[in-house]
Amino acid sequence: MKRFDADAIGEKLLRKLAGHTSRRSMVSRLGLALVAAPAFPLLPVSRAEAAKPDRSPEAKTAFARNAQTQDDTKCDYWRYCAIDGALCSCCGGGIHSCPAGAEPSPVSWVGTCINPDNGKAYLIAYRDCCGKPTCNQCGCDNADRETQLYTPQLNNDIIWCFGTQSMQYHCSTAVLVGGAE
Amino acid sequence: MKRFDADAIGEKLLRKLAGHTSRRSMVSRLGLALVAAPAFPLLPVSRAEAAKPDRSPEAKTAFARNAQTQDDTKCDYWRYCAIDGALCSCCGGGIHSCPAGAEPSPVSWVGTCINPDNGKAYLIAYRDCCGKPTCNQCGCDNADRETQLYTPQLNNDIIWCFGTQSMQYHCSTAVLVGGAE
Amino acid sequence: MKPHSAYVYGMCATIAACAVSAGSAALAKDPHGLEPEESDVVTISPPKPDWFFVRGGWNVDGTGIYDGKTGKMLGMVASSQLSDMAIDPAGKYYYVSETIWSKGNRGTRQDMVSVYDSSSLKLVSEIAIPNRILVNEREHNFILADDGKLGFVYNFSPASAVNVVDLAKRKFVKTVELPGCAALIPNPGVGFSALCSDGSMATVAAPAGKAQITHSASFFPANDDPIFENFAYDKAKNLAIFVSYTGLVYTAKMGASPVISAPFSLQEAAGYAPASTKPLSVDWYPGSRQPMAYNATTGEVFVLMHMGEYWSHKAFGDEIWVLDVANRKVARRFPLKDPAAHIGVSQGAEAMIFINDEKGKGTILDARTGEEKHSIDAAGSGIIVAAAGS
Amino acid sequence: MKPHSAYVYGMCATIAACAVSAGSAALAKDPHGLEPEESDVVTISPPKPDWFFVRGGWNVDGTGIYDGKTGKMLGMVASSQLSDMAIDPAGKYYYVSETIWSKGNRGTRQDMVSVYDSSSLKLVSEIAIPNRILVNEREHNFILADDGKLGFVYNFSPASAVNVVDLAKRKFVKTVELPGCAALIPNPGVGFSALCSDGSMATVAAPAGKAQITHSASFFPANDDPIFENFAYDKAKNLAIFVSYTGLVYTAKMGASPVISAPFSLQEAAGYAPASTKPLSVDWYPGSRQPMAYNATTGEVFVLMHMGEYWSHKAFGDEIWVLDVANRKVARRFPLKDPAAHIGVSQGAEAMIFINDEKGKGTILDARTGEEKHSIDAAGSGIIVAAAGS
Repeated sequence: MKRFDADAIGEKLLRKLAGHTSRRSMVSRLGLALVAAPAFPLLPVSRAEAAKPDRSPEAKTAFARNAQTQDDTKCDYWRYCAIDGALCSCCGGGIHSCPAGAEPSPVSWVGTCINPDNGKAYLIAYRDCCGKPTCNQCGCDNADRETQLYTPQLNNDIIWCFGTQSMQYHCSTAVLVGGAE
Repeated sequence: MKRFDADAIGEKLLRKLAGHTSRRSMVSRLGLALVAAPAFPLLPVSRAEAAKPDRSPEAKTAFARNAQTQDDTKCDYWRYCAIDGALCSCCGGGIHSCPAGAEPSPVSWVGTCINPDNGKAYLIAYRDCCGKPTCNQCGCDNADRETQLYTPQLNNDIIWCFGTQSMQYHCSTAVLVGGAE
Repeated sequence: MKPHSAYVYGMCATIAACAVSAGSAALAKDPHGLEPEESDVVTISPPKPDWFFVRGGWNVDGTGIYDGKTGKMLGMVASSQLSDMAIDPAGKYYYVSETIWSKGNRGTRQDMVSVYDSSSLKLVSEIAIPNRILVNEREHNFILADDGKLGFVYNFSPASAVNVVDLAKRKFVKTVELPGCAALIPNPGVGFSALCSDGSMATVAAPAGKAQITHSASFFPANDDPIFENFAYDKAKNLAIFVSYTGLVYTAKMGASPVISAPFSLQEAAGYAPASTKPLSVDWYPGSRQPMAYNATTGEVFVLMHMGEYWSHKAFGDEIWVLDVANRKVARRFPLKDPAAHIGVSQGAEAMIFINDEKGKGTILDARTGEEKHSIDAAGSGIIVAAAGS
Repeated sequence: MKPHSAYVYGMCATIAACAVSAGSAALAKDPHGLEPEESDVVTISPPKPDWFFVRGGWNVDGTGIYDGKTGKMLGMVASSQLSDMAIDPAGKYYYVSETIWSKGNRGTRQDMVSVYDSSSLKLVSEIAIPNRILVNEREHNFILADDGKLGFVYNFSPASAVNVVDLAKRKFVKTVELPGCAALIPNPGVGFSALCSDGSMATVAAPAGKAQITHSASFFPANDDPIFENFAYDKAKNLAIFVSYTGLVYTAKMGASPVISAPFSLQEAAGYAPASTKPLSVDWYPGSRQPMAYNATTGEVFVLMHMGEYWSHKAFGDEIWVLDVANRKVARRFPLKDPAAHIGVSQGAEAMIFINDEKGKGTILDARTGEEKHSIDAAGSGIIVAAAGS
């Protein structure tokens, strides 16, 4: 069985993670800030290989075993393996679309979720949509590989609204960034 | 049976209603503003005597029949016949005391409540305590003789925080102003 | 069929909400691809007759926009605590009258009408105004003139007045003092009207100009049997419809001198004796925080009713009574599963009722049959406004 | 006895809360007179070891102060959404680290430490700071130096840093960059420490001065079995106590070079096999939003535990496990009626546990027996902080 190799997710994904919004100048500024802080871990890179548990895509978490691919307005939709908040799909937006009047954050936390249709792992950027009051629909709190603030890009509690006009949290999207293997 | 004579409550009560807080300059300013607007009804003065129903203190409302005089942290305490909000008595304050850090509004809405111990009606000033987030304890919404915004001093939905440093609603007191007969 | 389908079907046994998605579970294809995606932002259409606008509630900002047919949320108008919303009759803007302090609960007070584009839902402008009233749960503290060019915002300092706002020019015009009156009523071609504590109706003609105030004769006992501020207005008939605490129904043909009808009893219209203001008398009464909604197509008023004694006008509704105003008959009564705090009725061809409770649970009923169509968790626990008819 | 007394006793049959007041129902006298009264404002005492501070929650501002012995609310510290609170070790001030926009959800961002007098609960001062992190439900984003003169506020822009605030002089000192670290740990006489994404502990010496950063060796697998940020700190022993997702317990003797123990398993301390990170393995795990509290007198850690598979670390607790840290034994287990989201333990002679749930229901338990002492509606659904011991 192929083990999930977090280290194989390279720096090349930085720009993808940073998103493709119209706020490119903001994105590049943030990108520089992140790159300029070398000890800030950009991606889920394990530094404790010895203690690393079996986390191959095949040895699925409880979420992954039960995930579905049909309905992105339910918490068990496969991409939502580490989402926390209101699903934008239930708020007038979509899986990668902010509801009207909200603005996607160019930076985000990430998850590595397994698509049950093909068994492959994908990197998901959970971009918060910002600038409107909380959409209280479809609250989910999944936590596969979700960690603490000292690894912020893997923490789903932070208000990920940077580079947006307002930092008010509205809802969260789950944007497919690429394959994680 | 003596009928409750709302008209007997005269303008002399204005100053009492306006409260005895330390913010006296504000009080007199507000008092002037109220007096300067003659059509603004200062007190529950009925202008429709013909249609006036029997509302003597003796013909008690459901609230008055069930009111108690022992526990001012319960919604059925007699003075709360027209209160709406959190009881300051449950928030660290008291029946006429704001919790620490809050400030009593010098103006308020009023109720006419019957003390079951002596059967007499009293004028109660429901002074809001202002300047702190809502105290969520002991929420009550009693409505004896409570009316609509066009008679604001008898409406208990308004945020009665005028002349206070902050207009944020914290809780409500029930200050005894005097007899209502 | 992929293995997960079994899971989806298996889930249906335990999760009620699954019934909705079971139909699509047969699809084996993910609605989305597996190629990298870009983030974007949607726009929405101007308000439609099937739409409801539901306020979050006391502590919850925002006004959710729901499609009454599907029960789905379409978007949200940003609205702060104690704000009021009005909808541009042309459908181009949502107007939010709000009060914001520069430091949350302290600092500088800033009252304004915030203008949102109805398609992008983005903030377009802020129009500074003075001293709007701070109160939760009202529809008639912010109304618009018929042509949408003027807005009227109730002002309480604590003396009563009305702020006149030029929405076309996006500027504050003036404050009209209106002692002892509140609850603003549209009055096309004249200005606006309001209910007063002496039992009269005040009419303000040319509010942006001379602002001449006239009063009707006193027609209701304002202290003893007040009229709910949550009244209805029929634009086509230029008619305002009021209900009092005891269930007396008044209508007013609006104009420079509004013509107010003699009232009739809602309870009599349902076959009961009229309700009483007397203690120790149990009746059905109208009540709750937003007791009444109106469908202009059918001329029906939908009233939240409860059993109790007088002065129980804030009690939540256990039934909806549907009053045919013209014929003075309660045509239908819908018992409710849970007591309702607010009610709205859509203006589309197949009218829907939206009710909610204090916990924010929203329920959509067929306005003709009372049949439950949708149940929405956390829909909002504040007032419900229906979009205008087409 | 007056007639109403019968009513009060009659009520007791149906209203459970009446049991509390039944003792006083024999008093026929109103506790208040019938003479005109004046409005006033109370003050409260400095924080006491029996007190709990309970945040309102996501949408609910304010931090309620509760007496653990009586279950009564004593007052409230004003605190805005996403704010953090720290208590002056001298008991004179409450400090609230908060972020407020000049127009609610828009306008100018204003980050500050707001200073409240602990007796009057009035705002004394605001100390402007930059870029604090915006996140709900954390205890270790704002800590104070042992002497209360410096405050450390976690800063996230989104690069990691710490704002150093001089609380004595009430001014912002500097921002110390601290890449890849968070969760601030007191380190008296040195400065502060923090946990890092490389599994090390960073220590910042002389944070208001040279701010020298050193790192321990990596001692925990930060991605695979992270340590909860909600750790404990024993002031007398100068010892930090950590629990990881799988239930490994680490201790760190703080100092210029913290000495970190080899971990032991919380589950083993209860007689189970150690919990696993492997899928398809069901164990008891620590979890919830605030999984852990500590009583310094007894040296016991109180952990919210649930059964599940790994990566369920946000699940609410079904039991409280009481771990005797020195003896590495789970001394007691308290099954809970309802799953708990947060836990605090008071530091008074008879320690109390405060737990709450998402709906804000607060429950106070005897920390020795687990017996339920008080239930408080709408106590707050956010994190729980106990006052320091005397």
